[in-house]
Amino acid sequence: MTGQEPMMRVDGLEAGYGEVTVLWGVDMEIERGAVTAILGPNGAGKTTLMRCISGLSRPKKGRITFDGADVTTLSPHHRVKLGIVLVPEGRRLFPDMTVHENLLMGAHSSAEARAKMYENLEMVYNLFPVLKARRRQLAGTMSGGEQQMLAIARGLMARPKLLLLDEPSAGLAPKIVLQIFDLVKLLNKEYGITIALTEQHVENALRMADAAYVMENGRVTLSGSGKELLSNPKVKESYLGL
Amino acid sequence: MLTLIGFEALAIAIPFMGSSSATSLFMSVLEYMVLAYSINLLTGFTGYVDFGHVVFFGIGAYATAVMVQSFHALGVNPYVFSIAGGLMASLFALILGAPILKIRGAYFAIATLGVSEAVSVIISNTPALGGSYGMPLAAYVKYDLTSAYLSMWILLLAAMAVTLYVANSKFGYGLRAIREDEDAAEVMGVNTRLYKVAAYVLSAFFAGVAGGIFGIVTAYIDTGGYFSVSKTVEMLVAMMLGGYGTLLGPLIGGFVLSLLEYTTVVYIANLHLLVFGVILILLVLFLPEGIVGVLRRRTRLVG
Amino acid sequence: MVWEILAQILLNGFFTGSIYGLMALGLMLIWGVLRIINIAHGALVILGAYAAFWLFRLYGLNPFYSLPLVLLIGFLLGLSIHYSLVKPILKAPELSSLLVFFGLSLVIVNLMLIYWTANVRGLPILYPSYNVGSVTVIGDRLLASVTAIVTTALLMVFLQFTHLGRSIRATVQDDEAASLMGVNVNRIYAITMGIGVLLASLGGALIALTTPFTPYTSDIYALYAFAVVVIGGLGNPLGTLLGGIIIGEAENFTVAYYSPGMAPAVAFILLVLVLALRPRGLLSRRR
Amino acid sequence: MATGIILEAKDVVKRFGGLEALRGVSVEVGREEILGLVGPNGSGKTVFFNVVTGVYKPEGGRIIFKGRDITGLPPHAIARMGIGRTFQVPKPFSAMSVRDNVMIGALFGKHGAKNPYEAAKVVDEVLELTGLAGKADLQAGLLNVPEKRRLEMARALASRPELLLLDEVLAGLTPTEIDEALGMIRSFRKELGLAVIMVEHVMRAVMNISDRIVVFNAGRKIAEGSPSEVANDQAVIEAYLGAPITGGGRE
Amino acid sequence: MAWQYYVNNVTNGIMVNGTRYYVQLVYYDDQSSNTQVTALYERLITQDKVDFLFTPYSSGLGFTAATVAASHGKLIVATGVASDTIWKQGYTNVIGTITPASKYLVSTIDLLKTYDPTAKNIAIVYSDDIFSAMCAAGAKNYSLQNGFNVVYYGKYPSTATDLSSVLTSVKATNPDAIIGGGHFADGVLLIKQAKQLNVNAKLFSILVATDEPAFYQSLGSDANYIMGPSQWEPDVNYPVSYGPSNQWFVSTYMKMFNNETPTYHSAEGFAAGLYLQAAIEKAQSLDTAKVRAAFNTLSLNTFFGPLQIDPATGIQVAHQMVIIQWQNGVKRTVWPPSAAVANPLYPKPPW
Repeated sequence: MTGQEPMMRVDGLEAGYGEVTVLWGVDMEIERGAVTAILGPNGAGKTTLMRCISGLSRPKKGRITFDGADVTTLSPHHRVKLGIVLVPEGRRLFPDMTVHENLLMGAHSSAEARAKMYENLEMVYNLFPVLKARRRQLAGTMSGGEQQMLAIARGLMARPKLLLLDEPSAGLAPKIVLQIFDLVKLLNKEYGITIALTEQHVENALRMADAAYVMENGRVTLSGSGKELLSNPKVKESYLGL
Repeated sequence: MLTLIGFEALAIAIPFMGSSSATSLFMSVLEYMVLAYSINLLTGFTGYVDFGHVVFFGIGAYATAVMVQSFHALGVNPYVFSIAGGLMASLFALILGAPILKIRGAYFAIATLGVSEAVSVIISNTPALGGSYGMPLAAYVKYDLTSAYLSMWILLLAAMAVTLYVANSKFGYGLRAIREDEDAAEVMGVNTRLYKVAAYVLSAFFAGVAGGIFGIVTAYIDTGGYFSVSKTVEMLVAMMLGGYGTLLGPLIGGFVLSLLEYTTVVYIANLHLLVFGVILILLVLFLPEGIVGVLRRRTRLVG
Repeated sequence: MVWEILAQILLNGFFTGSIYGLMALGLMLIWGVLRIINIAHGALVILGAYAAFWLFRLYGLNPFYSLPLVLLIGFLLGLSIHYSLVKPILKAPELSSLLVFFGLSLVIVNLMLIYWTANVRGLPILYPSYNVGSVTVIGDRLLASVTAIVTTALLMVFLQFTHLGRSIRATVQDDEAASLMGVNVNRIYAITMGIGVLLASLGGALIALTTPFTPYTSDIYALYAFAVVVIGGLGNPLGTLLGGIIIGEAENFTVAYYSPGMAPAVAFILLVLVLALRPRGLLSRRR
Repeated sequence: MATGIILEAKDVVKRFGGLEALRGVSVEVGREEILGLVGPNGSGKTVFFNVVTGVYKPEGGRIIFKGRDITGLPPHAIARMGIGRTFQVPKPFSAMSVRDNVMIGALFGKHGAKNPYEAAKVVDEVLELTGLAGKADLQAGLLNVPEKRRLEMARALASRPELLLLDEVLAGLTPTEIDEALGMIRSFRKELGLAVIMVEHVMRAVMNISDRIVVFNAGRKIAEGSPSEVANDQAVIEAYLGAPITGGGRE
Repeated sequence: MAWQYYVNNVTNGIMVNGTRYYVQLVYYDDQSSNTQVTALYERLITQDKVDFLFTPYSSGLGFTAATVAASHGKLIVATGVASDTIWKQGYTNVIGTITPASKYLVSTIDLLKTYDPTAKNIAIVYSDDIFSAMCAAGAKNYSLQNGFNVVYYGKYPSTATDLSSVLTSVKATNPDAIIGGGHFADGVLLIKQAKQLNVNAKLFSILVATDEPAFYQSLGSDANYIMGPSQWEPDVNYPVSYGPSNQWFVSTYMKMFNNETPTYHSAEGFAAGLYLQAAIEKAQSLDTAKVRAAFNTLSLNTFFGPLQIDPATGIQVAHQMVIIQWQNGVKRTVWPPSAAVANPLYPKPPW
């Protein structure tokens, strides 16, 4: 935003599963301190991009740099230590563990997170009182909204510098979706966490985002600030194919 | 193919050239081949790993022994009774098949192991089948290596013919579809349950007849010898070594493995199973497709 | 008299069963976490029995004193098995791991035969029996049983309350999510193999204490361990212990009230029945 | 073009534990019709396919195919009555050749051939139609994505279906490949006279090819009509773009 | 192997019609598998062209070996094969060296009858395999014939790792004697758990296991008082009219094999060779039929004890089991009186 080096840079990323290529040369920059929205219809490659950034998938080509360092080949547990934390699509909690245990899993991701474990727990429980009330409940038995809260809280326990949220509002009731959006704003503004998220609620996401990318068929087709894209009719087209 | 026919002609001629030592050696070569074909019909084509396949060998032997004891007075060649052994094994597979073939993957392997152990224990507690004493047959049958050898040849040719038929028939296509992806096969119209049971019944038959023939040759049957887990493993390794789900894999694998076993038993006694274990590990790590797979890949690269 | 025999048989079944349970714990752990069925488990158990036996025979060490050394050897052996055999086949089809471990089992058993012969080994009675009324409590078996229960409890505590234990559980539930939480999944697999073989050695040490053995005994323990895990289910050590006790009791009652010869069939019939009722495996509950 | 109804799903309900994946949906497909089935992730499209093909048994409702109630029949029986399908994630029999894959379709579908020799003609025809003839002897696992998608279709077509269910056959294809695939699907209808249901996310394509579109959201049918009707339906736009949620907020 | 040494170096071959024949042993590892046994015996007969055969060490495999030998008209001298049934199959070519299974436990019952006329109740527990089952059946018959009550008669699996409930049932019958067993591991287990469960009897006689030094090593002093039948013992003292003395055999064997004391299996092997040697010398021929005929009338007193077969079947009829007992850590022959070096300690005190 201010011309400084972006926190994360993705150059010419090609990736897929087996012989299936899903991303065809994606370039992207995630600015420090900003909220970046990654939009696009299902199957556009957003989740694959998130997996590559977090290290779950290995790209076939291209480079990913974080804070100036090349992280392309690092495994996920190394990236977590650097501060790249993904809250994956579908939440991916540990269903047979309690809420508290799920949070503890996040707390041991790095030496720093471990040192500040109790501080973090307090922060997270303040942020999500419902989790505190249910700390002994098995994660798998909670409602979708609560599970999403827990997934984000678990990610926060790892003290992220860059928090990646993959479809955080998928399958949730409108009221909960609003809460999630408020939360994203709060984490960004009050706690200064850089956030990149993929979303299906296009309008809300664009209103909130500092920058946005629209993907289609594994390529970035549009990019710009949230406001610019909000008024761009091509966004609607890319969804409905008109 | 020509060399193969030459080899077969040579092998068939062996009992008529008077060396019963060579005949008996080839008996065990044939045993390996037939058993590899037998387990190949199930495991090779459908991917269901049968860790208790020896149960059919054992049941075939026991059923044959009962037939021999009951009907030896008829004066027919006793090896004919081994067919009854095969049918009994098939019947058992038919009854067992429906419930056990619902079990998938490694659980199927463990369940079949459990079945073969349980059957073995039950037989050794059944006085009518000799119980702990086993069933000696020497009083009823003459030792007749030539008949045994010819029977094994007929059985091997039958197993090869059936495998050849299966490999090129609708049935075989269905089985291979099950191996690749059972759910997709079902959705594409393969009656997976029927097909699996049919393969099980068919493969049981060959193991059963082989058990019957060997029961007569060895003239004594007990659960220790005829239900041993290591026999199942020999079948699996022979099949794997040759290349599973192929037409010639069991032939090659059975041949190589039985000669290997014979050589180790005769020349490096006591080390034979150790050598087997090492081969098994190396095979999986470095040659998972077996000899036929490697040959096929070679030819593809060349062609 | 009838009641006293009944009590004695219940107790016999409990002791035997808890040893079965302990012996199967390592198999359950490796099965549950790595999704690998370690057919060589029985051979590893007997290897542990030999370790305890030789330390007693050569240095006069009571198996409980030599335990730390036996466990350490087991753990290191597990790690080396992981890096040499398991890692290359983690993503391979099930048949591969079944066959590799069968090969390993043949290698271990035959090496034991070559170096230590087929002679029966066993420790003399180290702890006396007690009489409670007319029921006899076998000292060695009581201690073994207590060890089994304590070990099961310790394993549960470890899995429940330590970060390493939680990481193992997390890896089972979702290995990708675990790696996103900073868990090095490969290391978890290696450690699990280590603990699994360590538990096998512990089972072996108790077998040395209670039962004579030879290298050939491996197969029997492998089969029993399968049956225990299938009946007790994956994922919970307590289930495994209970699975063992169920088999122990069923067997001992078969011996006393039906036919001793049929006893081994009981475990296998239970095994097949459980699988036939839950054909998609033990974790079919989820999805 | 719709000369009568070939498939009729009435009030289909499917639950997984507490989760209701289909909450009573009714869908009709005409003969030789191409029906687009769209909706966000998790709206129940693939579950619907699985219920129609017999993979799942529905808790409620009926599936009528060519006037016969096929609810609860095993998948292989339904396949043999003339319903073919592809899978969202291609499930080729990877170790087998392309020809053998198609062969399985030809052997086990409607009027399944008795043996591979009899089926060979159908197989050749289908390989030709789907442009896979040149790759017939290749191992299916070695195909690239567009080819795998085509193989999925070829396998289904070889079973001579009257109704073809296509589950995201365009996913991961480039625009050129998508156009090729659409041409192919049109030619299936023209030459083989079959009806098609397409589950698809590539909206441009669905809008382009479908005679009619049905929209699912959260296990319910929320809209139905011509492509242009559906595209201007407020409920559909909300389901896709997410309604601009206002008001409410946190307590 | 000791026998080969004896013939070739001590008696300087076997003289047959003025020609000296030397012995060459050919042997293979049978892997305890029936199908291997067929191939290996065929190999011995037709490829290695041996003149005479010995059986493998197992009753089950013995059937197979005997069948192969019969088909080639070869004599096979049985050693390690004890099941009576092998002599009921109509073979005439199988020469028994050792006491058959049905008589294994008979001398134990004689001993009991002699030392304790008041003893009435016998419990028989045995392992589930052909040899042990046959021993147990013989013991049961003989006990009943001699007026004992068989209060428990049951088998356990040969792979058993726990016999506590079997022994609990045995204990409830309050027997005077517990006899049976099977092989090594289960024999040790039987005694160990009998002590642990405080199962008492005045006499324990256990097959096979008791003979091994490992029996004492595994049980320590709990092995004391335990008896067991044996085909032969290093300390037996039979009058010898043919072949080497017992002392020669034991010391030669120990010289050849690392100072290991021979077990009765080794003695059986040597005795079988010696028996064959005597028959060949008597027949003055290597011809199978002539040697077989020589066996019919051969009656020997060897270091192994008396040897004589039933001419019709070939089963051994003269040789008898001795009974050993562990006394203060030493294995002593206590029965029959003709071979005994010590008196049995009877009754066994409670544990």
